[in-house]
Amino acid sequence: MQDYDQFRAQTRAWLETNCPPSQRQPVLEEEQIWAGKSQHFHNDEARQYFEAMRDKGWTAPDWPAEYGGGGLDASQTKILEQEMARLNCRPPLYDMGIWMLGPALLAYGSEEQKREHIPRIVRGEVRWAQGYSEPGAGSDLASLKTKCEDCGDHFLVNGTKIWTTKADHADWIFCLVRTDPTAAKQAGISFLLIDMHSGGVSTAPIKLISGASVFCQTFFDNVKVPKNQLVGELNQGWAVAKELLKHERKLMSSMSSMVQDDQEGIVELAKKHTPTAPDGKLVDGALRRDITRHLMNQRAQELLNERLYHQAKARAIDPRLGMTIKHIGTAELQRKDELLLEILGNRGLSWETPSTTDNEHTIVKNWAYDKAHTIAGGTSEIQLNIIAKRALGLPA
Amino acid sequence: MQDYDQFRAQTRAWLETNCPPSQRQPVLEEEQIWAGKSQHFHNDEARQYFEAMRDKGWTAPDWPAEYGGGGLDASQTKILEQEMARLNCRPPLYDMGIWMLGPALLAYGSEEQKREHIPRIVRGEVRWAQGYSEPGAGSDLASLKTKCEDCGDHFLVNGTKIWTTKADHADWIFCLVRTDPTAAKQAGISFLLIDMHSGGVSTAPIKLISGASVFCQTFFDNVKVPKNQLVGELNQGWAVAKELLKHERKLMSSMSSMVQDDQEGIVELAKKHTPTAPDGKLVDGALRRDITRHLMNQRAQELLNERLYHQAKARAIDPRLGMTIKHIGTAELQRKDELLLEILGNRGLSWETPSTTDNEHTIVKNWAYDKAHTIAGGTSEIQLNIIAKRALGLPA
Amino acid sequence: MIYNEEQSMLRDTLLDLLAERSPPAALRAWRDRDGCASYDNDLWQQLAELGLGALLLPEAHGGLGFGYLGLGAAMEALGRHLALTPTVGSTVLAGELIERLGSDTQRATLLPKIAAGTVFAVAVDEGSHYNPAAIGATLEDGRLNGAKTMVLNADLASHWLVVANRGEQLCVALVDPSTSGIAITTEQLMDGSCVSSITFTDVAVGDADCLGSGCSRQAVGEALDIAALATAAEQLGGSEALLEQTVAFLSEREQFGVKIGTFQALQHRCAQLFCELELAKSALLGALYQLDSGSINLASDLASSASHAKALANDCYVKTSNEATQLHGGMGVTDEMDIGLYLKRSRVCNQLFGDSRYHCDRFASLAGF
Amino acid sequence: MIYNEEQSMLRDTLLDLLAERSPPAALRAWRDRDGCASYDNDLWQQLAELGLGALLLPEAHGGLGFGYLGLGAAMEALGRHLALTPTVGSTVLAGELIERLGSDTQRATLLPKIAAGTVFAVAVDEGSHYNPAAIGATLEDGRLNGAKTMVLNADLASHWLVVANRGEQLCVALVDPSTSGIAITTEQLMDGSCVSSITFTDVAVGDADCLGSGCSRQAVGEALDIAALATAAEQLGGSEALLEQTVAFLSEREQFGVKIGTFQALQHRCAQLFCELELAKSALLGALYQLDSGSINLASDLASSASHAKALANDCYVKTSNEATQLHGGMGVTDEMDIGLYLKRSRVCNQLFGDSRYHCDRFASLAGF
Repeated sequence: MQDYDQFRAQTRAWLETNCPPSQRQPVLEEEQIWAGKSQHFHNDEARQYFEAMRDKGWTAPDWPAEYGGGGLDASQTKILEQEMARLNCRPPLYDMGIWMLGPALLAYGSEEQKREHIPRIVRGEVRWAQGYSEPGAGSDLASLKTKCEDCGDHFLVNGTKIWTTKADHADWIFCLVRTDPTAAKQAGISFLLIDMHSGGVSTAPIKLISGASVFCQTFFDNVKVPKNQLVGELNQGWAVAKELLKHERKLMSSMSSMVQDDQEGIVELAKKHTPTAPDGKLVDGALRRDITRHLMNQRAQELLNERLYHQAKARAIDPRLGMTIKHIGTAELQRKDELLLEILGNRGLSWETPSTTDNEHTIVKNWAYDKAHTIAGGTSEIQLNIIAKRALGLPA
Repeated sequence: MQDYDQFRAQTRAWLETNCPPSQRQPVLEEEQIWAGKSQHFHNDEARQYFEAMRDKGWTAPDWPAEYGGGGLDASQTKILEQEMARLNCRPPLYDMGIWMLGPALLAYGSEEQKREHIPRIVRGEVRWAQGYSEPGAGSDLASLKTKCEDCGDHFLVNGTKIWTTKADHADWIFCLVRTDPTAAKQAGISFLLIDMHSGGVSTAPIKLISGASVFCQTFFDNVKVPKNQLVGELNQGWAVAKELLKHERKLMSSMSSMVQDDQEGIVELAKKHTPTAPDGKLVDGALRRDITRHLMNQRAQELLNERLYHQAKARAIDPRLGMTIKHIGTAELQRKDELLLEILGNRGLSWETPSTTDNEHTIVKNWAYDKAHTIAGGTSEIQLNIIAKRALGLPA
Repeated sequence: MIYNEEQSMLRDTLLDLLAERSPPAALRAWRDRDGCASYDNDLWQQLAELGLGALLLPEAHGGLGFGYLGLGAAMEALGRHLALTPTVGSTVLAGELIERLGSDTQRATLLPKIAAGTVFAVAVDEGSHYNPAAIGATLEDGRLNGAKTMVLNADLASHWLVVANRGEQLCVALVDPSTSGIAITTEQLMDGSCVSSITFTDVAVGDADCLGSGCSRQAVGEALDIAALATAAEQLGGSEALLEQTVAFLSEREQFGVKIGTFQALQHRCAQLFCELELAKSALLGALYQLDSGSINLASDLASSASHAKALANDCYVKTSNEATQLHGGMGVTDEMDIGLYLKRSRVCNQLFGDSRYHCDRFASLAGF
Repeated sequence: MIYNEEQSMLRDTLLDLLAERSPPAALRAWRDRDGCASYDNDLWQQLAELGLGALLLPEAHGGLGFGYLGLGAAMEALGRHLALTPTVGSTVLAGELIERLGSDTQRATLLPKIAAGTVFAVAVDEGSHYNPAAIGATLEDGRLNGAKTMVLNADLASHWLVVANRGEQLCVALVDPSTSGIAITTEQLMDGSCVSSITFTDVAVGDADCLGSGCSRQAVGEALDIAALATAAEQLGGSEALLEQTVAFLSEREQFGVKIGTFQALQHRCAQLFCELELAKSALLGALYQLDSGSINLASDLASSASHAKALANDCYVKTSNEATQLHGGMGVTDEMDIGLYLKRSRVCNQLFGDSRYHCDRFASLAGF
C-alpha cells in the first residue's frame, strides 16, 4: 500500500507539471487529439501534453511496457485515472487502436503482430478504423459477405464495410472478413488487419439526416493483404470480434456520457419559451408533467448507474442490469430531444440559419443525430431481444 | 316499393299494439328474456311481448317460414329493425342459437337437423351454449383436444370446454371436437351438437377478477352423442366454425356497444373529484390532457365507424379498416377505465361496500371486467397479427 | 366521408404528375441548392393548371368546386410526395379569407386570380408558438405596424394579407409587398421549405385595402382551422407513404436468414401505426365531410373538429416518422433515404397551424373543462 | 444501494416464512371470508418475532437497526407475497412519528411497544385524493374534531395517532380508540385489505397526549415520505413477482405448436417491463441508501426522492399488473390465478401515500417549475 501512496503522490505531481492548463478543460470535439498520419494539435500545450504522456506510455497505461505501454498494474491504472479525473486532464489520445484493437491484439495477436502494431498504437503513429458492419449485415453481423480469398502468398479482399468511423482519416483498419463461404455463418469469419494505403481501398463519406458525419463506407476492390496480418486462427475471427464488441458497447455508452451537454437545462428552456405563473410554475400542466417524467427517468438512470457501481464495489454484480443500460439511455435521450424541440416550437424548425441561436442549433442537430443512437452499437430491438432471452430467460 | 311501405305501416301498427311500455325501455341485464328450460319473465308484459313476437317468427325474422322463422326478405327485415329501433323495442329473445347456431345450421345442417332444431330455437324452447375454447386452446383454437370417438352407433366425447357462456343454464351446446387426432390440426375437427342433459356433462362456473361471471367450464366425461348430431361432414367442422367465428366477432363488438353506460361523463366526474378553476377548467393540466386524449380517440373511433358506414353505402369497403375495430375499441375502453379509476382516487378502490355509490361501484367493476375485452373474441395480439399480415401484407 | 369520383381522380392525377415531376427526392435537391424559395414556380404553374388554385372556390369565381374533401385528396397527394406548394398559404388561407370577408368587388377581383394560380400570402403568427388569439400587429390611422413570423410563401407572393388589430376589431389588410416600410427575411427550415419573417413599420394601408368591414375574428379563425385541416391531410398523406415504405423495406430486408418483416415485435408496431393512421384519417374525413355537407356549426364545431383532426394528425406523423426511421435501421438515419425528409417535414407540419399542445388545450376549453 | 448480508437474510427469511404461512393465494381466502380486518394477527405475531416491528428503531428502544434498506428488503418480501400487515401503518408511520416528535418519555414508553409488535394506527388523510397539506381536523381546547379516511389498521390498533391543526401549528395527538366521541367504519377495498374512516366529535385529548410540542409539520412530512418509500418497496416486490410469474407462464404455455414466450412482441414487452422495474428500483434504493447514509437533506431532498421513487413504483406496478393480466390471456382474468390479486393490490398501493399525479406535481414544484 505504501508503494501505491507513493505512486499516487508522484503521479499527481507529474500531472500537475506536465498537464498544461488548456488540457485540463472539458475537451471540445475539434480539440481531440487523434492518432495517425493526419494528427494535429490545436495548440502547443496539446502537443506537449500528448508527447509527455506518450513517452511515459500513459496513452495505454496498463499495456505491457515491453510493447511501449505504461506497464501499470490494475491499482496503479486506477490511481492514474483518479488523478487525471481530479485535475480534469483530457484523454491524451483518441484512437480505435487504443480503445479496441490493442486489447484484442494483446490477447489474440502473434508476437510478431504485437511488436509491429502495439508500439505504434501507443505512440499514436497509426490511426485505426473498424470494419465490421456491411450494408447487408447490421444486426445480423455474422452474415457479413466481404470476401477474403487465400491466394497462396497473400489474401485477396473484395467487399465493402459501412459505418467505418473516420475511415477517411485512418491508416489501418481491422476487419471481419469471410474466409470460408461454405461454413456455418460464424464459423467462416476471420479477423484481418488491412493497410488503408493498399491499392484498391477507397472510402466515401456518409451523410446523415443530421448532416455531415464521421461515418464512411469503405470499399475493398481486389486488395492484397499479407498473410501475416491475420489475427488468430483462420476462420476463428468471431471469437476476436466478440471480445471487441464488448469494448464497443462499453465505448458507445461512455462516449454518449462523454458528450456532456452544457446546454441550458430543459426547465430553463421551457420557462423561456412557454408561459409561467407568478410562482414560477409552467402554465402548461401537460408540458410540466412531460418534463417531470423525463427528469424522473433521467435521475433514475443515474441511480441505476450508481447502483451498478455499488454492486461492483461489493463484487455482487447483477449481470442483467448492464443489459438494460443502452436501451434505457438512448430511448430517454430521444424523448428529451423531442421535448426540447416541442418547447422551442417554431424556433426548433430552423437548420443553420442566421436567426437561430447556438443553443437552438445544437438542440435541432442533436435531435436529428440522436436518432442514430437507438440503432448504432446494437439496435434497441436487439437490446430488447437480449434482455428477454438473457436477463429474463424467455425461450429462444 | 308500395308493398314495403305497406309492410312498414303494418309493422309499426303491430308493434305499437304488441310491444307494451315496459318492453320499450333500455333492457337491464336481469330483464333479458333468455331461451330454454329456465326461461323466465320479469313481468307479464315481457311474456306477452315474447309470445307475440315468437308467434310471428320475429325472434328470427329472416329465417325461412318453413322452419318457424319470420320468412322476411332482407328489406323487410331491415324495416322491422328500424321500426323496433324507432319504438325502442327490446330484443324479444336472447340465445346463442338465435345469434350463431341458427345461421350455421341453415347453411350446413341436414334437412333432419334443421327440422329438429331450428323451430325450437325460433320458439325459444332450447337454450344453446357454445363450446369452442379449451384451457389449452385459446388463440390457437385449432389445437383443441376434446376427443370424439366413433363408437359405431354413437360418438363418445371426452374433454373440456372453457368460456362456455351461461352453459349452466343451457339445454344444448354446439361444440368443436377432434375426430381425427392424426390429421393436420384444422383437418381433424368436427362440429357436433350435444344435449347438455346427457350423462357425463357437467359445468362449473368461472369466477373472474370482476366477480361472478356468465362464463363456465364445461366437462364431457364419456358422453354419448347420437351420430345424427354431427353438422356437416366428419372432419370438416373447421369450415362451420369459421363461419360462426365471424358472427362471434361481430357479436362481441355489438355486445360491448349494447352495454350503453348511462354513467356520468368522464369530464363531469373529473370536475366532481378534482379541483377546477373559476372558468371551469380542470386545475390538473396533466389530467386535463389525458381526458382530452381519451375523448379525441373515442370521437375518432365513432368517426371510423361512420366512415365504414359511408364506405358500405358506396359499396367501396376497405376491408383493412374493419380489422382495426376490436383492438382500437377495447384498448381505448381500458384506458378510459384506468382514467376513471384515477379520478376517483381512494373512492375507486372500494368493492361492494356500503359507502360506495352505484356509479363508483360500476366504474370499479367495469375496470376489472373490461380487462377481458382485449382477450375474449381474439386477443389484441392476434388482432395485431391479423392487421400486420392481412391489412399491411407483412410476411408471415 | 369518402372521396367521390372526381376527388379520387384529382388525387390520382396529382400522384402521377408528382411521381414524375416532383418525387420525394426532389425535396433533397431543392433543399441543397443555393438560395432559398418557398416553392418551385414551374411546378406550381403545372399544378395550378390542374386546378390546385381553384379547388375550393365557387364556379362563379373560376373555382372548380372540388369541395373540402377534394382539398383533402389534393393535400394527401402533396403530402405523400413531400411537394412544397403554396396550396395551404394561398389557395386555402387567402382564398377562404377573401371568400368569407371580401366585398363583392374584392371577391370578384381577387378570387379569380387565386383560382388561376396567382400566389397570395397570409401573415398571422407572431410568436414562437402558434397562437392566433394573440395578435400584436396594429392598423391605426392608415398605418400598419408589427412583426410576423412563419409566413408561408411570402417570398414569392404578389399579394399579402396581414391580420392586425384595428381598434377593438381584427382586420385583414391587403398589402402590396413592394410598399415602403416593409422588411422581409426568408429562411430555410429543417425540411428544406422556407418561411418568412416580416416587419411592418408605418406601412401605408388604405381603408379600402382591408377585406370587408367589421370584425374579422371569426372568419380568420375559420380560415385558419381549414388551413389546419389541409395541413392534417398533408400529414396523413406523408404518414401513409412512410408506413408503406416501411412495410416494403421490412418485407425485403433480410437478417438472420429471414425477412425482418416476419419479426412479430416489428409487425405489431406497424399494425399499431396503421390503427393510429386510420383513426386520424377518420377524424380528418369527418371534419371535411361536415364542411362539405354544411352540417357543421362554423362558430363552434369547426374549431373543435379542426383541433381534433390536427392533434391526431400531428401525433400520427411524428410517431410514424420516428418509427419509420428506427425500423429502417442504419439506412434510416442516412440522408440517402427519403425517410429523413419525411421526418423533418413532419416536424414542420407539426408546428404549422398549431401543435398538439395547442390543439388539445383548445379542444378541452371548447368542451368546457 | 445494495442490501447487506443482514438485510438479504431478513428478506429471505421473510420470503420463506410467507411462502409457507401466507402465499399470495392466502389473500384470496382472507378477502372472501366473512367480516373484514386489516391484517391477520396470528401472522403478524410471527412476523413481529422476526422483528418487523423493530426494523427501524434504535437498539436502545428495542429496535434492530436494519436501517431503511432493511425496511425496503422487508417490504419487498411482503409485496411479493401480497401479505397484509401493519408494517407501514405502525412500524413505519407511527414509529417514525414517535421517534421524530416524541418527548424522551414518550419515546421510551411507546417505541418499545412498537418494536414488540403492538400495533398503532396513524390518521392523516381526509379526502378522496392523498393530500396531507390539507388537514381539516382540529384540536382546540382539548377537543379533537374532524373526519379521517384511509386509516391503515385502525380497526385492530390499540393506539391511534391523529394529525390535526392546533392553532397555526400541526400536532399529532395520541388517542385511545375507546374514548367517547369516536365513530369508526372499517370497509374492505378491492384487494381484500381494509381501511377505516373515523370521525372525531369533541374527543377529549390532553396536552400531554400530543407528541412533543411545537409544530409537527416537517416530521409528519418526513414520516409520510418514508411510508411512501416503504409502499414503493412493496410495489416493486409485487411487480417483480408478477414479471417472474409472467415469464414462467410464457415459457410454459404453448399455442401454435410453440411456447408463446418465443413470440418477439411478447418478449419485447417483458423486456420493457424489466427495464422500467430496474429504473424504479434504482430510484427507490437510491432514496433508502441516502437515508441510511445520512447524506440526505431531510427538509428538501427527502420529499423529492420520495416523490421520485413513489411515482415510478406506482407506474411500474400498474403497468406490470396490466401487462401480466393481458399476457396470461384468458387465465389472467379469472379469479383462479393470483394475477388478479396483484392487479387489485397494485391499485390500492397506487393511492396509498399519493398517486403519480400527486407526486409528479410535487416533484416539479420542488424543482421550481
